[in-house]
Amino acid sequence: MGCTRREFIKYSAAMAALTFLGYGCGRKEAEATPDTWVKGVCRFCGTGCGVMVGVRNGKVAMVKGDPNNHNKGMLCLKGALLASVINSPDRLTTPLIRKGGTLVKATWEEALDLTATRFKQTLEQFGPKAVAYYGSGQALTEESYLANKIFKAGLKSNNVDGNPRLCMASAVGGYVSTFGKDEPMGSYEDMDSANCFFIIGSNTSECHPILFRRLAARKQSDPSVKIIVVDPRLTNTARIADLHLPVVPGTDLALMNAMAHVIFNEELDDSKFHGKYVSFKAMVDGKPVEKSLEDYRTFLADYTPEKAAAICSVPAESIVQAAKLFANSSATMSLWCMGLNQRIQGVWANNLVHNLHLITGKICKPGSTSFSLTGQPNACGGVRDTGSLAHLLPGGRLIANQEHRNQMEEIWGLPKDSLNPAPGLFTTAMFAALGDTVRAMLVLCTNPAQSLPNVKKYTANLKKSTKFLAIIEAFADAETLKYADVVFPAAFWCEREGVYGSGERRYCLIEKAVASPGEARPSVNILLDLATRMGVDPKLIPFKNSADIWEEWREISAKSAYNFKGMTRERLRKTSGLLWPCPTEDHPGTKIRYSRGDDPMVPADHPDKYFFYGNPNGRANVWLRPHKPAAELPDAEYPFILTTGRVIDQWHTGTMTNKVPEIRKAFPAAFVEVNQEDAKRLGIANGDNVRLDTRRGSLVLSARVGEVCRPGLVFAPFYDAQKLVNELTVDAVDEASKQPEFKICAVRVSKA
Amino acid sequence: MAIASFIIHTTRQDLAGVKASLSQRRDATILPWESPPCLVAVIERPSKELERVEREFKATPGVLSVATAYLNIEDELGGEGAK
Amino acid sequence: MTRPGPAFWRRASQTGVALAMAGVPFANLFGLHGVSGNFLAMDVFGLPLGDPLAAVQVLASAGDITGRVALGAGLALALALVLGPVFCSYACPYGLLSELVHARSRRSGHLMGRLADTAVSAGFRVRAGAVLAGLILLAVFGLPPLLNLLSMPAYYSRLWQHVALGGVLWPVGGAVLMLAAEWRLGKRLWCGFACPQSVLLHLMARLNPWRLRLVHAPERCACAKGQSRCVAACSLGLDPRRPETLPLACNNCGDCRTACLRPGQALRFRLGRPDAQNAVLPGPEAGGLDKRPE
Amino acid sequence: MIYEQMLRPPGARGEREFLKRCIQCGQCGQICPYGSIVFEAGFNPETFGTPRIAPRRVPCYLCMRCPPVCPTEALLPVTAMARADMGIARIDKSRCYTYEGSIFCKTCHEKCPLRNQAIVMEKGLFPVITEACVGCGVCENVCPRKAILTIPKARLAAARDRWDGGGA
Repeated sequence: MGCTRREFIKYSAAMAALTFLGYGCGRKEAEATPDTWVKGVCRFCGTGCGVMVGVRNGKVAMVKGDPNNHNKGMLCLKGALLASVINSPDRLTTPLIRKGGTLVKATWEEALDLTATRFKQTLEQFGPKAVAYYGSGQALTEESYLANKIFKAGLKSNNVDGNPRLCMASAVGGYVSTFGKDEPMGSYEDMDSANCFFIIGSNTSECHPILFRRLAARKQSDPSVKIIVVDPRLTNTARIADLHLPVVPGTDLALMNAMAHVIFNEELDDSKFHGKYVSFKAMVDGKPVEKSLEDYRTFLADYTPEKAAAICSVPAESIVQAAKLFANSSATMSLWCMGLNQRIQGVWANNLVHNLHLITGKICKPGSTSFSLTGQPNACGGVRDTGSLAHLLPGGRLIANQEHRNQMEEIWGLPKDSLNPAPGLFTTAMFAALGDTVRAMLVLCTNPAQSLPNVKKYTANLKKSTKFLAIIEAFADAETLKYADVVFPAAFWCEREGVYGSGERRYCLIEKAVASPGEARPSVNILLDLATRMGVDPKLIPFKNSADIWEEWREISAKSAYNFKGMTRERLRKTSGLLWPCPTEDHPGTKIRYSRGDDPMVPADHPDKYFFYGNPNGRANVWLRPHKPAAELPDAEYPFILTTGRVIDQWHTGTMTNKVPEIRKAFPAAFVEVNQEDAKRLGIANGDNVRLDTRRGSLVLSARVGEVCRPGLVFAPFYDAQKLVNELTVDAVDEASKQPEFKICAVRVSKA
Repeated sequence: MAIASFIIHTTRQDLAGVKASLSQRRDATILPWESPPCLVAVIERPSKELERVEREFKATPGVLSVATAYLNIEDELGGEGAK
Repeated sequence: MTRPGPAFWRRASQTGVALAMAGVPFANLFGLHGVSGNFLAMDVFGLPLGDPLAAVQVLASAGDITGRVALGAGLALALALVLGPVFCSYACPYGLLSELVHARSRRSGHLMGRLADTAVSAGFRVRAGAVLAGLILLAVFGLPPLLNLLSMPAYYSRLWQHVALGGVLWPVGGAVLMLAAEWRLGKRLWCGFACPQSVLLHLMARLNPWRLRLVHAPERCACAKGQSRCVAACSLGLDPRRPETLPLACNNCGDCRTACLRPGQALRFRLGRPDAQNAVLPGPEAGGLDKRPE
Repeated sequence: MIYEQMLRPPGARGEREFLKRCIQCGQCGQICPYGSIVFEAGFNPETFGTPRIAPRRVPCYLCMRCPPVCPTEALLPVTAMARADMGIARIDKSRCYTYEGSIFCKTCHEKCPLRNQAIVMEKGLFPVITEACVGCGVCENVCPRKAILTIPKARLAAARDRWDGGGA
């Protein structure tokens, strides 16, 4: 006890009085009243909170929440302090060219010419396979669409990938394999009517604080709301849970199969729903094969709660309880994020979440939905929907599918069968080939030299002289700058106009609020200039600005299930975001997909209430996915599991959040979280330096000892450029989604 | 016993003097404050006497005004509060 | 090249201690915690050492004391019990500075010469009185160890702590002023008339009749009349030939003995009682403690 | 101002007892790996040279290395964070972003060395400082709104000590 109760009251009494006096704060900070407020979207996570940017004297003075957006005026600290990011003195203001090993200032002409020449030479010498584009879930939709078109249609190179491959490729794989179409069917609004939350592999409280707040408020307003959290760490999310299952990392497939087992065993399944809307499938010899409900039940017979309990190292009763809570509630919402996606069984794990919803019929109803949270502000809208990945074409089309290629050729006005039919290189393959088969690369709005797994392996390629790397970047201290040959200074966030698409299919327009510093330009214009100089057919890129690109992309969307033709620029300007499908200008947007009456893509006279139109038979797939362990399991030499992630105030590689003094002060350096029992055994005290060794590298971090990590697990955040945790992570990828397994690798922990 | 806190306003010149005289009290914790010149007093007394304490504060030479900032009488209620 | 004499070794010891105490806070900054603390209390590889007066103050004020502090103070007192207040002459950095200042001032031809016995005993009375009064006040009012504020060696070591850890140490200004005054007057004022820390050490030494002491053999005195190398050598202005007042101020530094080595070796260190027969000292050939150097 | 009463290192006795025992040897500051402990400089002879922590500069991270090195046990030799007993932090709810209601901030909770004991997120929504708070000042240090103040234990616990407020 810090003090007695009476002392505590006395402190309170003193504090109450001191509060009136405005102790210690000196003056209240001068309330800078902005001249104008400009609507936009937060630059950080995939929640996509609406913001209002307060502009004063042509500078961003402050940022507050947009009361009309889903966040109802609420922001987390990162978002609220965005002004320090955009006004940072570390912004790039002129193009840079590497001369004699160092980056020196150059003119736009020099930088553009050099880049275009190098790309043209590479194309002539090595063909389209030797050029690549590495994009980002933080780029505007227009930027991603344009880059995708320039490379795939203009340069005939399918080497178009982006950091969403590291972030939600498995979620895409999960949605597509189960429902035939990508993106969640529900919206954030489901949180207000759900009675049970199944949160697996997501530390919502730190990574999506505003959604967590909504969820916590829901629980507070209705005590009958139950929260199940599956997470090997006792995160703040897990602390408000009614049931926390601290499973051994990488055992969630067994867990969810066991939950399905219990659901059938207890007759909690919705046979009316799965009898009508679900088909059962399994992969046999690499091909999908139809299965029956009986096959599924036979498959599940192997996953008794007791057996799963042994695998997951949680009590069997907890698994039964979780299954019952899930199935008995009136509306269940599942939330997951990198804990499921960044895994070599990422797609499968996603399938199994969908399975639970499909067998209980808790899907496509208010509050009942399987909802994948996303980490970047425009991964959904910008990259997934525009198909800016190596195997995709816009609107959910596949490169490998000739029909899809032909559709896009027609839309883009290209000769039939002129698109490159071979899917390009996905992220890790692309960087592995850099300097070898890939000779010229353009990186937009991301920091791969810090965010790639097993990063030393790839930075070795980035150092090669046989590669040419041009990057479009806003900040001078991004790790990737160390390897760039040409750097283009980009306009940041609300310095240009464009659309962000958040995790709930909501498209919002970020309006231009301020001018960009120095010679920085919008990335759209940089891409257009480069394309023109590279000799891309001018008819393919008849754009002047992002609004032109949006018009084209909007028209194209009408020819897919991602129809948002009704979202004109003017409408986006007026509203605080719209959810697609939104086929006409008077359509209000769609909260629930695949449901007659809600989803405009389901005909009003469709015989059934639900219609999973993404699949040819109109049914969603329940996949029989057996349990498989992670790529690298702990052994005698490396007995611990290392998992990586984020902390609340820092975001991703920290190039933005580290510009905020308050955040830099609170979260200066990376640390490693160690379980207290492990720490005791290893003689590690709080604050001690701890050495982490994996097969790929080693790192010394200061220890944070506590009960957060389960025994045998250590956690480290990846925001610190001085301590690249990704030098330790493993780069094994999911067979289907090609997403790397950041979340699990074997590590040795010792006192440094 | 109740616990209460008071803000006692004074002038810059009198601050030290008021602090000195209030510090004589055995029932009060005094926290001086420079800007605005005032003191915070945390008092532990039966609530019946608080009115008198406040008058005493007001009567202290150099004191301009006294305001109550916090009052907790939870412990006095004892069983009564529940009835 | 002659071998270094006793004066050299004493200077080496003083300088070594001063340098070590300056280095300790910086070593600590680099994670080396083998030695830490200052002259008020320190820890040398697990062995506590400390200012006995600081310990006594805590005892007087708080009524109890930890074993560690008692041991640290005890060790310091035990040293004084056997060898006299050699801390002052071999370790104290203020003593070093004061001696150096005194040496400069003497060459500048300032006031010098022997202090009267009365002055010596008055100096001691002032110091002892201050300590006694301080301790009584501390005990009665439960005051913090205020006499630490008068510890010159502590300020020396605290100065380096403050340099290493950041902060200001204004009393250093006081120490500088004191040194300036000593230079001006040519008298080691602080050590002779003010330092409360040395009082306990002197008292301790007096308690032990068998302590190390300086004895004078008048029959060997070789100085001409009116000339007294030993008195001139004593930076504290004592007369080593007069044993009555010596224990009140003498730090057993041995400067007088060194000065007397060449002319007659009338002064010697001796462990034991100042008995009458000791007035005639055994020569070195008879196995006296004092080995004749060179 | 408010720091007139000093935030003492972990394990410190009540202010009066602490001052009686502290002999200003500086060992607590020398062992501190974070530079959290500074020595009082002012002109008050009673407190001169005694160790204190200024949380807005560097707070105490509760590594608990200093209490055992104190030779006089002015700092009681406690090693458990929960027993550091330095003071208590209070949130000014009128300034706190989260209580204000437009920004969801919980940096204090995240950085609290006694996370989920000393600062809990009530219902997952609001940071609340409990009686388990030991007053290390980390939350005061990281609060982006400067809405937290650490009140030293000495301030109230030793209300009737003659040494209370002695530094005016």
